[in-house]
Amino acid sequence: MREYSVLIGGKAGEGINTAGLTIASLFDHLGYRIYMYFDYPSLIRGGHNFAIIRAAEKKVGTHRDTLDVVLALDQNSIDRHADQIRNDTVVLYDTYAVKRAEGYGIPINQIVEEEKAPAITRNSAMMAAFCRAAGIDRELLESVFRRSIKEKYIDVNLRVAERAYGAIDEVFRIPGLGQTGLPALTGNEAIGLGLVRGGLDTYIGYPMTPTSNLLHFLAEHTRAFPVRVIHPENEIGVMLMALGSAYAGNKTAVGTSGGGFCLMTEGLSLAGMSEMPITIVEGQRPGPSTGMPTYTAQGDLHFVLNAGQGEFPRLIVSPGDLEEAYTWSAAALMLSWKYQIPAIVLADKTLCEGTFSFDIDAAERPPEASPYLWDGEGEYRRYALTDTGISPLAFPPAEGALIKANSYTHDESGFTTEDAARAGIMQEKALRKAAGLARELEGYRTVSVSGSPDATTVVASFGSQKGAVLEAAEHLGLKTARPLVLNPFPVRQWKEALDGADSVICVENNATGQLARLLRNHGFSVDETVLKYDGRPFSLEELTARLSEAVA
Amino acid sequence: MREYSVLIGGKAGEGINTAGLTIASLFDHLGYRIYMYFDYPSLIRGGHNFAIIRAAEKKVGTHRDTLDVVLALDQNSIDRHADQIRNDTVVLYDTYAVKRAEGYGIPINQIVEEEKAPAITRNSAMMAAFCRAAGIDRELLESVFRRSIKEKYIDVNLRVAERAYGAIDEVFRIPGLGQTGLPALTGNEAIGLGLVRGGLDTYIGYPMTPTSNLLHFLAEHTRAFPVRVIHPENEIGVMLMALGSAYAGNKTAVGTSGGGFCLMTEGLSLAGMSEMPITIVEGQRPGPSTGMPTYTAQGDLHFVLNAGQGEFPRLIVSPGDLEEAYTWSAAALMLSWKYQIPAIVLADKTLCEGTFSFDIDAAERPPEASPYLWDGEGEYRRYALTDTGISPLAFPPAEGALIKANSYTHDESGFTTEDAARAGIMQEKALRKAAGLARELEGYRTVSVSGSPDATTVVASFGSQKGAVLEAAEHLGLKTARPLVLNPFPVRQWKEALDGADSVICVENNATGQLARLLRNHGFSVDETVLKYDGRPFSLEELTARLSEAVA
Amino acid sequence: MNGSDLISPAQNTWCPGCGNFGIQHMIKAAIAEITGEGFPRERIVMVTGIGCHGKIADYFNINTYYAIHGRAIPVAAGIKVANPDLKVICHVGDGDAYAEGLDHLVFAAKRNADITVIVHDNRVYGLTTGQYTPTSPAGFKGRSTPEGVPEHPINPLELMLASGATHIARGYSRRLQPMKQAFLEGMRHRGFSFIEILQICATYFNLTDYYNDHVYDLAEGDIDTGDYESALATIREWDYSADAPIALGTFYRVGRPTFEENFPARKEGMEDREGLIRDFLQGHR
Amino acid sequence: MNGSDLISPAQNTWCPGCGNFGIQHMIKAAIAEITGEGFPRERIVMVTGIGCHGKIADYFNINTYYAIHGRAIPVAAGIKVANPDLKVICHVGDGDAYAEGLDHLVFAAKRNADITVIVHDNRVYGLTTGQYTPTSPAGFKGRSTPEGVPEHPINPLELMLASGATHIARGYSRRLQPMKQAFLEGMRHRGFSFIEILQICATYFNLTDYYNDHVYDLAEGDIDTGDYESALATIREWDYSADAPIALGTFYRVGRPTFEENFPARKEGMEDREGLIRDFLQGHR
Ligand SMILES: Cc1ncc(C[n+]2csc(CCOP(=O)(O)OP(=O)(O)O)c2C)c(N)n1
Ligand SMILES: Cc1ncc(C[n+]2csc(CCOP(=O)(O)OP(=O)(O)O)c2C)c(N)n1
Ligand code: SF4
Ligand code: SF4
Ligand SMILES: [Mg+2]
Ligand SMILES: [Mg+2]
Repeated sequence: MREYSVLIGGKAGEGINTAGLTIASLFDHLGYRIYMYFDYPSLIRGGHNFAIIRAAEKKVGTHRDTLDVVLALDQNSIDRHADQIRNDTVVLYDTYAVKRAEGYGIPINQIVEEEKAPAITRNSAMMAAFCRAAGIDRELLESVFRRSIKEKYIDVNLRVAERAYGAIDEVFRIPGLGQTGLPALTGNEAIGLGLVRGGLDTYIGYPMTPTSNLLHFLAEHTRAFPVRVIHPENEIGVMLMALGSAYAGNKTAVGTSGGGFCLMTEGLSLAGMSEMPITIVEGQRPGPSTGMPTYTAQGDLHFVLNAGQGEFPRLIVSPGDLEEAYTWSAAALMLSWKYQIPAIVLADKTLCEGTFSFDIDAAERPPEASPYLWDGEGEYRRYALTDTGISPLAFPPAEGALIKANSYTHDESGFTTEDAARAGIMQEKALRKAAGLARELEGYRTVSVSGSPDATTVVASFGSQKGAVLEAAEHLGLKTARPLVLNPFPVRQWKEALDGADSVICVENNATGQLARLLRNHGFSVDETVLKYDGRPFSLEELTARLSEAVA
Repeated sequence: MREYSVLIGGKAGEGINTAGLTIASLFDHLGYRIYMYFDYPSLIRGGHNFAIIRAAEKKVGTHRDTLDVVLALDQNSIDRHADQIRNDTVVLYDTYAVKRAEGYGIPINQIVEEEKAPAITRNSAMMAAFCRAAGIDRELLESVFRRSIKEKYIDVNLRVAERAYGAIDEVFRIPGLGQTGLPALTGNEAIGLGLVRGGLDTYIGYPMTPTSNLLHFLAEHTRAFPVRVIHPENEIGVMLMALGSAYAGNKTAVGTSGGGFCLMTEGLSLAGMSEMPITIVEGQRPGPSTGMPTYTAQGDLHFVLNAGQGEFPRLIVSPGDLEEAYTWSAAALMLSWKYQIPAIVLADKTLCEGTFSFDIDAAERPPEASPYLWDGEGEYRRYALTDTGISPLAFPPAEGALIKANSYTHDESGFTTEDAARAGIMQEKALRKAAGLARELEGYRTVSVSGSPDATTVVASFGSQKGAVLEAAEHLGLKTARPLVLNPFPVRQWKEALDGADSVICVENNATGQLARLLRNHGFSVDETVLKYDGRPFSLEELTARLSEAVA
Repeated sequence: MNGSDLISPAQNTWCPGCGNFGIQHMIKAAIAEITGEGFPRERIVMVTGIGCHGKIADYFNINTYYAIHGRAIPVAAGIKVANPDLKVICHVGDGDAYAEGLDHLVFAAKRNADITVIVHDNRVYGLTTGQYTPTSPAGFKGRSTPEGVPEHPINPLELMLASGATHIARGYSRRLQPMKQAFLEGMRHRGFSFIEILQICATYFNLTDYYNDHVYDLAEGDIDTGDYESALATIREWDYSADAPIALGTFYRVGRPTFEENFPARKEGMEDREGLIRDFLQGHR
Repeated sequence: MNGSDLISPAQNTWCPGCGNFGIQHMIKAAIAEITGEGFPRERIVMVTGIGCHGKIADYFNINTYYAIHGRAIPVAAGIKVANPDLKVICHVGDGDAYAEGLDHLVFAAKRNADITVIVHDNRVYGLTTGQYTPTSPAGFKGRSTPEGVPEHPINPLELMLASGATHIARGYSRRLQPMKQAFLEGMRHRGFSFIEILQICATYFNLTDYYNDHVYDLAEGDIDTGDYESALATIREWDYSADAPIALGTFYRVGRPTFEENFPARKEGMEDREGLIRDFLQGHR
């Protein structure tokens, strides 16, 4: 497979993310599928940011440690990545900001100064130098610039680019592949589109990395999509406002990370008792507590599985790439309405803020689950007992209907009760909904299997590990299995996935092996865990090495 | 075993709880061990309250369905308990409030009116009638009244009692046992005493059933014990104030139920990251959400096990009676300080609000764990790396020491870091603390075993199930095993407890078998669950029947 | 129409003498009046907190969301923004709205959410058996403060004025008709209306005599309800602790755009969601 | 003593031009002054929220608790009540203290907790890249409100006055010496002191020119700081949205017993805890 890995690095505020996306866009136009990992500390200016863009013939979902090209806007881009730079890595650097480097120096600062251009255009210069070095047409660069840069800044950027283009010669040539391109989106954007697809009316959020950009994305597109976006005082307000919104019939989602999710747990339990549909996007990051806000982790699995006092059914989906994020966010929203339960889209920084080529046609169609609506006949009872445990929904105003939602244990009409028998019956209603949801999910592919079908070692993972695990397992000839739904756990499909396996290795971005624990919960054994808990996702090389060790 | 079960029932506001406690006190003075179950809906006046006092020669911790005596201050006390009243049950009732009953009518209303006594004295009349019917000396009643009734009300109560005493003849005779009595306390009180024993400096709480009375108890006794009690604006304030208090060196505990615990989860995670010792009393009640506030459940086990984002060690203890509540609340507080971790005392309404004879001499001595304090030598580093993972503590003011607590991932000195390697090291520090705690707990009896040692069926339970399970298993010749510590789970001791068992039945007050799930987590199989999820604890008869069914 | 069919068959479990009865009676009368005028009953939603006050949800044959302690207000705001055609009344307690969830009250006022918040201010936690609340007077002996609360109470009306509430009123649970007027005014006010009712708690804090001695009704001209300073001066006459005359009536009332107006009604022609998404993706490369 | 040893070696990562530098500089100067006067440095504790402002915890060689978003104030109050000998300074953001955790701010004021709260009010969420906060002016285009915030800001000083704060002041991050004075006054005030700093956010909301044009220092006699009405009138001159003169200085200052005084110091002779418990049990039957 033809592929390239390009790193661009500089300081926060120097537009590294934008530059990375521009490079991704260039590759896209050349027919490559891309994945971009963006690494940044929690600060606004300074520090060291870098993006690694991996472009390949086929879909990829992880970065490599070994780099083909390094574009260094600061010295850290060389120094901190020394072991990723091989002899044949093409290194371009700004001769002013970078003092110690081997490769091709570009007098970027000088160009920018001479052109009286703002400092932020340094990255345009670097991209132009990259294009020239990689044999990419300047017309393509220009057209990409014209799409991504605001009208009033375009000229100065092109001027600077032109100069930098001339400051270096072609070093190698990235060939076009002739494939049709695909839009590059972040996980947040794919989740947002999935929610829209599932019927989202209202999104309510309080900023928190890594889902702030989901809030921003939807807020920016309230004209493109029929969605209302609200940013209230805090996550408690978010969650409770969302439940009110759902009560009034709006399909509502919220987004946060672990710390904000803590504040939503009381509302989550209220959703459980009052049977209010709600979808929560939980983007994990390293904890405990504030932890490392801009880095990644999968440390909240059992928290979301068990959050909220008391026992109530919930759906938890765990997409591993954009297509799954799209499909399962839509599914989460729709199923939450069908079963009147909370649904959680469990993601993490790697997925939320990673950029991937998105192929909507490759995404599975989400199940078209619709809410059961009251037919208007007879007396309305919000919590009417049915075989499925699902009570028909009505929203105010509904003439003749009394719509009583309740956080207390209640009777069918929604009036408070403390009667022992009725309490038991209502708890069983909840259990029936859980069982029905589990049965319905049997009809979908909720466990994804790949790799060598006959391998006896299965690599299990969830969520954003997908990209790295799939490739590493392929290299090593192993089989992989991944639950797309974490709750209700797809026991039968997992059993099938494990058919013929005699050893299971869990790959996780946490310190205690939370997927392994979940599998053991359900009676499956796990032989080994390969864990990473330093806030960084596995690179392909690192995972391959760790896995081959584990297999040995 | 000689034993009696007495039910007293009436309306909320009629002092049923107090009357029950007075009856318990009478039995205590006669040398009986007592247990009292108090059942009341969430309202202030009216409705139906009842207390069942069980008095026996030996320690008991559960109520019976079959009653020896019924004291009915309202019609509900007869009607709702019809199937608990046998032919030989002695029924005393107020002839005014109760229209349909068989037994001994006492003209209580008339007496109270004639004596121009307040309505609340009706229960004093009923107790006097009970004493006479049961052959209990009026002197004993008077002395018990004098201890429990305020000086200024004593005369009118004695007048009323005197009249009621004369309104019935002796029906049977409860003999004195000649044993020394024991004080009757609630679980809340025993937990409070345990915390005091463990070194409590400050208790912070926001009212929530079933732990409000822990707040009240400690608030009332700030002169008897060196404890400061604070009731802030909400549970978030509670938890964060408590962490500040701990930072300044105060041994601090908080109390709540599931809904309030939700609001503490973000602070819990902060305790994890900043390594701040804190003890949380979580009194479970039926959820989800507001549920049935004054009833009981064990539905929050996995929530407390997994609450808070990220991964950090925690201690969870699960006492089953007062002696365990005392010992393990003290232990929780001390161990939380030794390991600088959050500790949770997981209780429920049955334990918190149940009244039991408390034998402090029968309580195991809590481990005398002390915090590691800084020796004042060299540079102070709040998160210094050690073999145990435990860093020596210092509190401001400490001359020459910089005491930096931090919610971010941090270095040894407490400065924020986002460095991958350091993040990993700090996560491993936390894992070492968890391992050390698990090792230390190996030295204590953390699994309690009882019943027939050779039985091959083991009844597993946790917390307040103790009383019912122990007796039921004894009847049925089964063995019982109960973890006193739920996390870190005492794997080795559990294995030993299960030695020779070929079937395990979990008895739980929840709908999904949460202990069973925890056991499976740790690789233990569970064959059957006996669950009750209607807000009521098992009675001895009910559990015996359900267990013998499960065994068959 | 006297509104008797508005009352549900659920058993009422408030204590005899509880001020909640008066509140219930008058909100019923107010609802009967607006429905009598043709406002459809099904367009009314009542949201409550948890506490004795919250039980009012069970007592009405009206759409209700019996929410959680301290968090009724964001639920109410969420309902209203989702469907601005609804009339949303929010019954909360003083522990509920002034302690547990104070921030939501302030923000509802700041945003001018078009909901009516009725605080059953009995100045005690009733349902949890008698602890002090933010409006309990200094020295109050509650179960968590057996030696008397040392703190000074807040004046919630003052706080609401500072938070941007556009309608501020106070009633007293034993003054029935003025309460009804207050409820009607609040429900008719476009924007956030805050109505605090001094509610008798017969069991844990019976201030009947105190209130009877101290309350007076604001008369026409006593106050300029459009004027901040005028409102504030009267609001500050009584500080919830010291002896002083206690004004009842409307203190403040101004017009301001509501929160819900920020979200224009749903767009037409946006049913084909997959189409919208594909359009978006088309424009995205 | 110039306080340079108060600054830690941690790398400072605020943006160039950020107003936090000025705040840092002046709190350092204020601390240097009180330690220079003999107040032991180890008796100072700084508690911070999460946001750009919170980074100040890392930048000081001082005891710190770098807490969580919105919840620094109860941590600070808990420290102070546990050890009233400590001087507790609490640095919070506007998103932090006015949105996420507003209730704690109000209650710290109500209780008169003897802590000094310094709000870095840049009127934007800095660290999460530029969303509106409760003090952003109407119309502010943040990342969550690309079409402009429709809500009116709160005036935090007004809210604090209504909440019972006993010391209220305002500074501006480019007026260094007055800021230092404000910090010193706040730290020396016995009781709750609230100091709001209008802080420049160079990246997301640079109001330097606006503030330079509008601020003025309160002069001796401009205001009677012991008088509520006088304070309020000046506080209300500027509503955080419309153009108006912006007063800097101390607005209000009164004496009131502090929260910590409610908890008498620990009793002597209570070391034998098991003995105390046995005594209690003895008396309990
Ligand atoms: C998060 C949470 N904390 C505590 C409680 C327990 N609780 C129920 S009602 C109540 C107090 C109610 O006081 P108030 O709001 O004044 O209502 P009132 O009973 O006086 O009408 C409390 C603390 C709860 N349900 N939820
Ligand atoms: C519970 C929670 N919600 C959200 C966040 C994300 N967060 C971190 S800082 C911040 C905003 C900070 O704004 P402000 O308090 O004004 O501080 P500034 O950065 O402007 O100094 C937010 C929302 C968080 N850390 N915790
Ligand atoms: S406790 Fe007070 S508020 Fe509650 S119902 Fe009784 S009188 Fe009313
Ligand atoms: S984003 Fe604003 S507040 Fe934050 S460091 Fe930069 S200039 Fe300062
Ligand atoms: Mg109240
Ligand atoms: Mg800010």
